[in-house]
Amino acid sequence: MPSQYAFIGVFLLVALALPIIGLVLAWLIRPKKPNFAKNATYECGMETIGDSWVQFKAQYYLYALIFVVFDVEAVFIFPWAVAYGKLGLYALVEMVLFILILLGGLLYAWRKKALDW
Amino acid sequence: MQQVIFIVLSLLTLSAAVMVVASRSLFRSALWLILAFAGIAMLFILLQAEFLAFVHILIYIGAIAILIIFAIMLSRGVMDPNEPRFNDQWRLVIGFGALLFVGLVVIMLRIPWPVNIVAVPADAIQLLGADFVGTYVIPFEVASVLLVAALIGAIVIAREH
Amino acid sequence: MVPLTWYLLVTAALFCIGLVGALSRRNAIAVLMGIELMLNAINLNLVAFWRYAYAARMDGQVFAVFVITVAAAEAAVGLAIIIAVYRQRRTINVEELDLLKG
Amino acid sequence: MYYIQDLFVNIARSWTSWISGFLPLWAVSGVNYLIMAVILVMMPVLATLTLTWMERKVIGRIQNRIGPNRVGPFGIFQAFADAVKMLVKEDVIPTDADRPVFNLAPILIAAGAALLWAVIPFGRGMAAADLNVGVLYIIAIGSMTMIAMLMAGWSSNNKYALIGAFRAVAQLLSYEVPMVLSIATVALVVGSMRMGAVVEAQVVPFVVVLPATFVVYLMAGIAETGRSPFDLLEAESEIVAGYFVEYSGLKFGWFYIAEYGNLFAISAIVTTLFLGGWRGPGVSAVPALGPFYFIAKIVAVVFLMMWIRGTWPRVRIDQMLGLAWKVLVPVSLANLLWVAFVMKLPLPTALQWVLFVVGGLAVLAVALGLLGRAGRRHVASKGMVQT
Repeated sequence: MPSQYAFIGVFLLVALALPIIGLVLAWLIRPKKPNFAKNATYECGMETIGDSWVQFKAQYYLYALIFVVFDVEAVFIFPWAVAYGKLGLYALVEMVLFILILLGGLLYAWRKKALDW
Repeated sequence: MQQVIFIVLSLLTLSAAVMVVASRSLFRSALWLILAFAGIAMLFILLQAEFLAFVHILIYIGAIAILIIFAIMLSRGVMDPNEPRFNDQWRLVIGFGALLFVGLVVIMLRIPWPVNIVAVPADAIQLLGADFVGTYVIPFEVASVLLVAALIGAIVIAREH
Repeated sequence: MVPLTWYLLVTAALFCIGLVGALSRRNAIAVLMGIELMLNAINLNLVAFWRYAYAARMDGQVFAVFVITVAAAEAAVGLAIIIAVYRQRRTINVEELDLLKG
Repeated sequence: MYYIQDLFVNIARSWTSWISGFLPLWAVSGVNYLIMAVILVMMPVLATLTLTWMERKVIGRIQNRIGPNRVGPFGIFQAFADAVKMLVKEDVIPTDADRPVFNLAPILIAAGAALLWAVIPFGRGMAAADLNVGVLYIIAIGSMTMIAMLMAGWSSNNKYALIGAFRAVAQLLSYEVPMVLSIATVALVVGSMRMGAVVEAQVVPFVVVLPATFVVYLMAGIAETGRSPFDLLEAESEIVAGYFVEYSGLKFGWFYIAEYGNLFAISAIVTTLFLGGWRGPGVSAVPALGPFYFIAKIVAVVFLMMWIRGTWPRVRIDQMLGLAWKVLVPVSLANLLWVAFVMKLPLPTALQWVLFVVGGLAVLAVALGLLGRAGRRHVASKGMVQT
């Protein structure tokens, strides 16, 4: 196991290095002629009004929220799935209960229109 | 070799953590926080807890950090970046933190920790899964109830009326 | 292998940094980030003790997973409260949130 | 003859024994890791060079055009011409951008596309690092991509980029849940999260055994790569081009490479999880055939995705998010529980697998039926004429 992660470490460094090398290379050969209009924010060809901050819908947050809950659920499902073959019937019953409780949460979100855009 | 990797990773984690606290921009703080999470995940791998390392990345970077960034975006523009980011008692707090650290280190070095290094079982993930539905089945089901309670509570609180 | 005390040193430092962040920042989200750092320190501590003393059983990792679960629930509800407060009061500065003072 | 049969593994063996003649052990593995890393890190670039050409040709044929035909025979050097263009373009950074974050985002997104390849087995024993938690590794790398998108959107200081990043992440989040659940179903049947073990377990490809899981994963995979019909994040007519509007030159190039790299990687993952990876006729006698089968299957999956792109119109954002949460999540949960239930029945494995198929098809049929009913009701309530 440690040797596999040693490779992952090397790979991570190489994977970060390649784009950097590419960018440095491009930086060496490309033209550099900035001017004000070119560097302006790319919107509708007009002067940008205000900061780029816009009011976001809280809906985005609700999706992230439901996602967090299901992501944590997945963390419990994976080791259960790997061990399942060696476990008795109780493993099935307990996981069914676990998922049904969570489905209750999903149903609640559905009814409260938290899943609608 | 392991020592060198450990020192590099822990320095990375700790300096990222300092930047989380010190950074002026809240978004930058969140990015440093992600780096700190990544450093801790790599320390988990050094501790041979590979499942936990990826769970850590999955939950902390993939879910909690994104939640934090969404919340930062949703409440943007309220904090003037030129306003002080610390409250009035920050000097006191740093002193307290340093004191706590010294205290912890003193206690830590005094106690003879029972060290018993054995190999991690090869089927660690299977054992973990068996533990969830075996010994720890009550916390396992309670975790599900907790998650649903958090979901319902957060939807009620955050929903636009 | 790295001695156990090294890990304990790092977690103690991480915990204290998180504590300073949680107590000294004015923005509620930054306070929450400090708390997340503290939870991370605790988790690292748990796993370090698991590896150095009880590696034959998985209890340490089981507890770490539960800590992560609780942290996720805490972050979700905490940030929801922050968003709701922001909508009501247009601020998330913890010093200005003094509703209970009346 | 034996050497040819397992050519790639044997080349690696000969190479290792040759360099261990004059290098210490740690340097041998260091050099080998470096070589593997460099080969794998080129995968997204290679994918971009070949798949852009393939995509233009395929989409061109679907739309009754010829596609690129000027640069080289059949236009195969079109992608190289594009690459040169990317490299020499001027780099424009908007005035108020957060420069360090702005520059870091393309690097991270390109690295994420490459890192996926670490756990993918090209043949028997030909994964660079066949981790015990292989499938979790893939999901974890995906979260790195989301962070990079948010970084790009935020640092550009542009409304469209920010909205694009938010949309992209909302989409990825929503489709990650069914994706993770369908991967969990595969892990449940295999009893391991190792990619190598998943391939070994596929006596019958899982596309046949777990049809519902495959359909869910394919849809989630298309959504994760942000391709049509789920290409809302760069819907040109709505938000210009998504989170990377402000990028130009090679920085844009890295986003582009990451897009095609992810397409290729997702196809490779589909192949590994559902199409039997490197398995194929005669592969147990001649393992060197494995990588060829593997690549051929990947190209078939890529072609399927291009076909879908060429045929289907773009969905609306509410439809897309609704599909993930209201259809795919319940379908994959139901399927997961059915598989778990069948595995506890006292039946021989072959019969269990037949029951998986029956259950999967039933779940799909029920989902389609409910979806059709909801659609008809929607049409009726809007007073639209049904044709």
